[in-house]
Amino acid sequence: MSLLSTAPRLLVDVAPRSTWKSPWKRVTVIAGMTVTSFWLVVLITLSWWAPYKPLDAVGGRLQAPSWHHLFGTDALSRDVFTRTLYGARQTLPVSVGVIVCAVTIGTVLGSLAGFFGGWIESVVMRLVDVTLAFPPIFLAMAVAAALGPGLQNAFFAMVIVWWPIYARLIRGQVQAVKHRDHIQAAVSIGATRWRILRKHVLPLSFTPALINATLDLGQVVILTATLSFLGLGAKPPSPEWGAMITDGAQFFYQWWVAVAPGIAILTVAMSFNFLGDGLRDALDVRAKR
Amino acid sequence: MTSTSIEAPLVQVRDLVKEFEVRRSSWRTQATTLQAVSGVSFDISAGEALALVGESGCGKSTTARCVLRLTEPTSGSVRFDGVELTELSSGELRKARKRFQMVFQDPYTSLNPRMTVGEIVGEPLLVHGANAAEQLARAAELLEQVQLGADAADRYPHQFSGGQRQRVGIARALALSPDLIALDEPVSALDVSIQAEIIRLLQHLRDELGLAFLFIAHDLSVVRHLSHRVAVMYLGKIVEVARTADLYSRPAHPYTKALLSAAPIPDPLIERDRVRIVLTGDPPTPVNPPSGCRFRTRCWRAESLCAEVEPPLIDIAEGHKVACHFNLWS
Amino acid sequence: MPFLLLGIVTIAFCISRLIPADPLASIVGVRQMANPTIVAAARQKWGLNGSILEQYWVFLKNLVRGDLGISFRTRKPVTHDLLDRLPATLELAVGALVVGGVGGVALGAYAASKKDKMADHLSRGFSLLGSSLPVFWIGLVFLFVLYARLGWFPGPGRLPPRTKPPGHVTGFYTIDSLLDGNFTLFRQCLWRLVLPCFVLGWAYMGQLSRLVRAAMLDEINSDYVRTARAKGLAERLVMRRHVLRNAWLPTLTILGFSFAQLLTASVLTETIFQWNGIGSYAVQSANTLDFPGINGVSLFAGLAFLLANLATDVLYAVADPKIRLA
Amino acid sequence: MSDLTTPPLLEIRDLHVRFAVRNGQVHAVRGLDLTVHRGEVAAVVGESGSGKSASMLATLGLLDINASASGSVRFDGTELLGAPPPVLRSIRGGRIGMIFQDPMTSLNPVLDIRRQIAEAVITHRQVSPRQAESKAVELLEMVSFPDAVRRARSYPHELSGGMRQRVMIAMALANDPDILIADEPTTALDVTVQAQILDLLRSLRQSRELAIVLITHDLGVVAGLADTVNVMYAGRIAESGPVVDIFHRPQHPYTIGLLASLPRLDRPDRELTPIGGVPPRLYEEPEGCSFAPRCRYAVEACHEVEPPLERVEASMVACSVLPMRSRTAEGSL
Amino acid sequence: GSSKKSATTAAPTGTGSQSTTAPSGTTAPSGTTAPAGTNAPSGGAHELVIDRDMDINSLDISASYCDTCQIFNTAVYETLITVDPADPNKLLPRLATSWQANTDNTVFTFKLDPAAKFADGSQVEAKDVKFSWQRLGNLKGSASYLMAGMKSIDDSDPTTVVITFDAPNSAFLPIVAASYLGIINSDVATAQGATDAADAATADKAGDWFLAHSAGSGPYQLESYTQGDKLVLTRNDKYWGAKKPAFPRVTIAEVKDSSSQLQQLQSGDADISMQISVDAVGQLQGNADVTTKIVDSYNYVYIALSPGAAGGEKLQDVTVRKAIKEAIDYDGAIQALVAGKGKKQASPIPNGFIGSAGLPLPEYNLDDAKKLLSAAGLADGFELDATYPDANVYGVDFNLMMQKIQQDLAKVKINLKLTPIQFTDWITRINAKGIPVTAVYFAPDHTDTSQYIQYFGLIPNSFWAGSAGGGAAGKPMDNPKESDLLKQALGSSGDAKAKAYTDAGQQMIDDEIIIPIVNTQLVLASRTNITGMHYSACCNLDLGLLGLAG
Ligand SMILES: Nc1ncnc2c1ncn2[C@@H]1O[C@H](COP(=O)(O)OP(=O)(O)OP(=O)(O)O)[C@@H](O)[C@H]1O
Ligand SMILES: Nc1ncnc2c1ncn2[C@@H]1O[C@H](COP(=O)(O)OP(=O)(O)OP(=O)(O)O)[C@@H](O)[C@H]1O
Ligand SMILES: [Mg+2]
Ligand SMILES: [Mg+2]
Repeated sequence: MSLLSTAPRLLVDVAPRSTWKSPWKRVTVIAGMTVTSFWLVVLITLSWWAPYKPLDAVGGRLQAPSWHHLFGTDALSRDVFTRTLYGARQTLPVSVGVIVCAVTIGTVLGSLAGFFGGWIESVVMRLVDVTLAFPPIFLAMAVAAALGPGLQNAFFAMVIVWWPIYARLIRGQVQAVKHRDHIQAAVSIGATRWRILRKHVLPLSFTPALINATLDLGQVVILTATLSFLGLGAKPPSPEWGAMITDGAQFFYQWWVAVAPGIAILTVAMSFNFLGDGLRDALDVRAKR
Repeated sequence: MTSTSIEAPLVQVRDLVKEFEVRRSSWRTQATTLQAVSGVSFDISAGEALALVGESGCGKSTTARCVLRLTEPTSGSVRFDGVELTELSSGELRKARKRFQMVFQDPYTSLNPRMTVGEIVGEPLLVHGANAAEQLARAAELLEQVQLGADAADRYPHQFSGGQRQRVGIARALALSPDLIALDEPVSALDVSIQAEIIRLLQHLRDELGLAFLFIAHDLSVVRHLSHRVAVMYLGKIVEVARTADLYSRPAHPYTKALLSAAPIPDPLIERDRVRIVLTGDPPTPVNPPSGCRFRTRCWRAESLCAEVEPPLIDIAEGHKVACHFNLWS
Repeated sequence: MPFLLLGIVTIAFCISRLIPADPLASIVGVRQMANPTIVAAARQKWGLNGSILEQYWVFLKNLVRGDLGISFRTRKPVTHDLLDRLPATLELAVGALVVGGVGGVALGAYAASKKDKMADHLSRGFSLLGSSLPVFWIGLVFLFVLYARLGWFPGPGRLPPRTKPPGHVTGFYTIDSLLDGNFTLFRQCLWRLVLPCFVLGWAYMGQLSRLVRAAMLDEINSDYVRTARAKGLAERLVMRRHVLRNAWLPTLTILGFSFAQLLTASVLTETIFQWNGIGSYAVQSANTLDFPGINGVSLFAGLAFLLANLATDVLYAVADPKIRLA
Repeated sequence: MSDLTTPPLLEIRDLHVRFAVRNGQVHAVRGLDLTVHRGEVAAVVGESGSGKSASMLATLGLLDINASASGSVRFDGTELLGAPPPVLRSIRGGRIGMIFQDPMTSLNPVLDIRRQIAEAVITHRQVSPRQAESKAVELLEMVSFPDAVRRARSYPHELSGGMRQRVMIAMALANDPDILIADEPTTALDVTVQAQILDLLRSLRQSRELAIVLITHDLGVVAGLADTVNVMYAGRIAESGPVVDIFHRPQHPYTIGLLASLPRLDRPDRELTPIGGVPPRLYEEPEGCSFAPRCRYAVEACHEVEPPLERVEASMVACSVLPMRSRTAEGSL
Repeated sequence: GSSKKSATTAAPTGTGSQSTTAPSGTTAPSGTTAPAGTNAPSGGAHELVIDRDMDINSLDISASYCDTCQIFNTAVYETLITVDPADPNKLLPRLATSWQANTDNTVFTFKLDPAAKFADGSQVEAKDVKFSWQRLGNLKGSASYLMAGMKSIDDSDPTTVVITFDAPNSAFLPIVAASYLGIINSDVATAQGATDAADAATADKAGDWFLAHSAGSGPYQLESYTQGDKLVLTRNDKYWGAKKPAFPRVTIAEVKDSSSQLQQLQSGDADISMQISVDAVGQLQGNADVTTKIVDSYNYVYIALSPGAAGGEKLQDVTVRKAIKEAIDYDGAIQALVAGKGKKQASPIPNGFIGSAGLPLPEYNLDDAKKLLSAAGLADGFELDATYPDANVYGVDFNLMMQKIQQDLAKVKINLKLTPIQFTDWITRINAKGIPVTAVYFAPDHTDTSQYIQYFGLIPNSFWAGSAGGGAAGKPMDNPKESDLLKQALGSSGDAKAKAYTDAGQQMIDDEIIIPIVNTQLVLASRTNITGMHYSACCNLDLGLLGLAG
């Protein structure tokens, strides 16, 4: 219905956008960026300054936190703090990789489905529906179990879990963008469908996926840890955070073993959340739908 | 100006029908059909401006889109310069598109926000095989033509006002030097003070370039300034077609008359003394149109015949057609 | 929808058969795996002979009759096992849904009404915390602090260890204890639900409150809210009658999806809180390669997802007159 | 029609509205002066974004939370700006009714219309819900809502645009207000339906001695309904005066330009003269007259000093050049 | 036996017994024959709650094979003979009043106690014994091996059982004391579809029935079992034995982790917690309501080297295996894994079993290990696949253990690639192709040493002979001396038997296939008012002996 077509549009001539709405937003975005860069720096430079080696026995067994061992030591006398820092090398690349792959697959399939419709859409969306009907962890567990443990296989499992979300998102976006007049305009000048998809549809559909990807990064970090916690992720002795928590869970009264990796997950997940929120603001996309 | 020549008109539309499947809600699966355009026929000669007017939802845009085959018509024929458009393959159609272009109503959604104005205007050329240099030169030329200035090329749409954006849209439509441009309410989204600029630009283009226009509007006063002939649509059908001056001075269809009388005139002295025909009710929905004459439910002249027999569109004077059993001339 | 179920079942079946290990190992035990006659007999008995396609066909045929097979691990019909554990999981899930749903809506609405004030930031921070912490970690921390150290909350498990479960009517201990007229037991059961439900509901609460807040803010700026104010309505009424009622609609749409996430999280919560529900059944089935169990759980999860979606649709239809009367 | 000697019913003086946005603020209304008398139809016209809605919302305290208003708004002797919420609430919907541009989004989609109208009644009167509902049906009948009794339980989406606007009007008039503020009441409607609504407003105003503030950008509508016209430009009044004066003896270059750019049904051969240029950006504080950059008559001083609103003949005009003054005002159209 | 947990996620399970060689002084042991009176207070109305991470694979005694099953079987069924809790090498009468073996240990005769009655009041007769034992053998479950070599059972006299073996089997009397050889009421079981026929493995239909019912003569009866939740036993009010069961009801509650078990014990929610980890025990100090003791057990965890496994080629050289053995820091491992609460163990025969004494304990000798490796031309190190079950058994976390061993082996440049997998998967792999380095655990099924040679020795049909040789894909390893020694032992008794077992132990050390890492100790934790807490090698915890003080 074009009921509104005759209404003059509100010319929102606001100042050029560059920063975030509220001080809170600014604080969170800065916090997000700081923490993320902290982990990035840690990840890259760690080998040069880490207090200990992640696999070496140092100090005594299950020592409580002290100045020598900020977060104590574990049962094999390894420094928990050092291991937690090294954990970033496991978790972060995997999480980013999962999201990149999921977004790529989701974008390709979702945009094909949304743009061409017909049987392509049916097939893709059925696949999406079926995959989404599995609670993610069941699916990841099943896939990881089928492929065997290991971070690599957990990686595949998580990509399988995540791509449909993006496929659905992108498809929705593509369908929305598809009805914009500039697509019709592109058709009317005789552009091919590929060109339209590439130049006119995808660039406009991608923003929400990007924002979602940032927000989801935190969730992937958590799922990675979860799979490791269930024994389906990283193999020992790698200092993966979830695996460290599993170790720690056995030493319930030696609480420090599990605390540091938990905090690491928290900071990473939260900062990605902040970044995603900030990005959403910066790119000015509605939170909804 | 009107072409009454022997040669065939540029565009010949016959019995155009377009149906949409509408789903009532997401979880009920049965669909109903909605006939947005139900058997529309008209001609446009080369260089002629034909206006389609009518209330919201009467099928104007759909008609235009079907003519340009931006939507597939359900049935009917559209001949463009002797070529049956509805039968072209997609490849042929893409080539044929050079000759007919479209300008859209909403200057905000009709431009790709991620492309510069230069790219937008140059894209038609690119698609049809021009090289970069040609494209650049032509884009600059076109931007001058729509009075934007060539330096606009490097900027993005959001940096322009509505009127300026609409000029970009027009420049894009002109890029391939088409023979026909369909304009879907090109000024209705614009502020009054800016409307005039676009109307002037269009008038200018019409006279300078000799293009045929299919001009869609709901505002009768705008149409009057731009078109040679006017077709009035009501609920998917054309109820009256006539030369502009004829239609405004002597409307034959009660609906046309009501439409004219409802349009306010910005002059208090005149406006207060006008005799108005105020129609009752709203236009019915195309999902379930009235039998016989579709206007009869709101027509003050309707009789029982109107409910039974659909009035055909007949010539009542040279070039003046009306679809009414009891037209105002009789 | 039938297609979806078939898809789920098929994928579950495929995945379970993709697993490189031989499920017989869990049936015949390590000592007898080398004994071919025993292995063959067990294969026959548990329907693991024949090609994958044959097995799949048999599986489907049984499925149509509602027979999910016998669990390799518990040696009982999977349907029976699932139904047995369903009340535990539902009790937990409903509790979490209440915590997360009520908490999420309240928090979201509160945050929206205090937009950009300190209270807004705090409540958003709180909900964000919920979705940024791994459930299993929160569970451990809570158990350590609130149970082991402070003793404020009861420990894991559905019932105090020495208590007999209430008479079995529904399988929900809370309901059954009420039916028995045993209020002490009811209180105890409820009390034991608090920690796991909170742990499970927190992440959900975070997500929901965020959504509710966004939806509320959307609605607060909508034209009809302005109309309501223009009528002279008190702000309280505007919020309740106009804003919340509409913000509820977009919130509904994620409920179905969230339910699936609840199930996900319940796998971990049940493990941590020793809740003998479907989540722990899933983990155990996966760990022992109990094919019928794995398939059953997958089917259950898919079914739950579908039902949740259906329920969402129905709720939506009830709440939204546009759909109701269309 | 209106008695200009009695004290005005609504008097707005030097109203400023600012919206806080990401990087500063939008100064949307910049010292608006407006007077409405009892029983008078005062039109406010102006381009999109010129602050028409913002100023009326400020009057009723209905601005978004990122807005701040200053100045003075007196309604029947009461200062409304900064008034305590209960006072404002009793006036809103009680003595001032308001209808909005888009009748689709202005009605709550999940409540039926009878309830929404009844709500307006109950808020201001001690009546039972039942009474309120029958009153709602009465009101619907008053605005010629067809088949009001039966269709009172409809939901907004089941109604056409015109019907919805009637519901809005019924709601605004539920408590016999003194003023109806109509923010573009017909913009979203088809011409034939617009004619119906305008008819309705005309008859209501006659039967009830209702003052109407008619916000619109359609000068045709103004010509048919208004007694006085206030032309807004960039958050200020450019010119205000009796309707005939504005249309036939416009003084402000913007008014002149506006009228000259208007296509008219009755004058097909008239050349349209666009104003040219673009409206100013409201987050920049301009120096001098905000219309100066687009003004054909602007002199150097226009870019430096903001002209005050001064009486010129029957109108008030904010222009230091007054191009028409020297000429005969006759036949400017 | 090993890997009894048919397959579980395996949190710690602790079976074990009071060791003869290291009596750490458990509470006063009392068998059925032990003078009653002092420790026969009735539990009154008190219902006993035991916390345990259960690993039940079946409640059908003849099909069961798990640590918890041993507890259950012992409480519900009775064996003909039982082991003296104070001395695992001493046998005491139970259903049988007397027994004798012929000289070459091929024929055994048991006299049943005429007073013995099943819970339904019917007499325990020779036909029940025959039925139970034949069924155990024919069901082909994991415990069926206990009946290997049985030729016939004569039940012509209802009170006399005569069982004949193909070959000498001096281990049989201790085996009779194993919980799996408990006696089922054959009439009841047959009525439920049980059979002892040769085709019992497929024909027997009573498995499901046994999940909810029991048919034994023991002090308790099965009330209900909810997998993953609890196992509930009720008192057998008609128990025929001298020591009447003390508690009207015994609940074994599934409580997986050590910390919860500890909490519940502290709060009195549980009377006994069976798997409190050594790292948590400190929390109980100073709590007068709880009694804890750390005692020796026969349980141990070990790593196994399989030269025949795919990828295990480097291990074919016995010096390499020896080097690996010497490169492991046992004391460090015991410290890291169980906080020092464990012992080193020389051979697969656990400390305290006949044949374990006098064997050399493994030594950590890094230099020698390096030397051995250079001699083998592997001074630059190599890589080995170490796939092991992701389990935590007897308080030892395998992940931790393997990481420790990985750390140690890294010092001789051997790179262990660790892959924890699910138990089922592990079983599949070890049987199919073997695994170069893996970790497993073992608890005894009975008190005779023969089980260790049968399982670990490189003799025909031994599990490790096959797996170390590469599973089904390879060729079993063979050390004929061990077969001879086993035969010798089964055919003899007394010192000769002990000597044979010791020699076999030395052989197994020299094989360098099985490397025991730690012989774990157990935390015995119960409320102080619980009496009769003790562990036995054959049957874990004997519920019938428990009582309530005061
Ligand atoms: N894609 C579509 N699917 C379903 N119905 C459609 C679709 N496009 C248009 N319609 C319906 O077809 C009818 C005619 O629509 P159309 O857009 O052609 O009207 P219009 O005359 O251009 O109206 P307006 O002046 O509001 O632009 C309307 O009832 C509309 O709801
Ligand atoms: N909530 C808001 N936040 C920021 N700017 C706003 C807000 N509401 C309105 N504005 C700005 O205030 C200015 C005036 O808006 P207003 O709605 O009063 O214009 P109007 O004259 O009613 O226009 P229209 O004819 O389009 O309705 C516009 O520039 C608009 O962008
Ligand atoms: Mg249209
Ligand atoms: Mg407005």
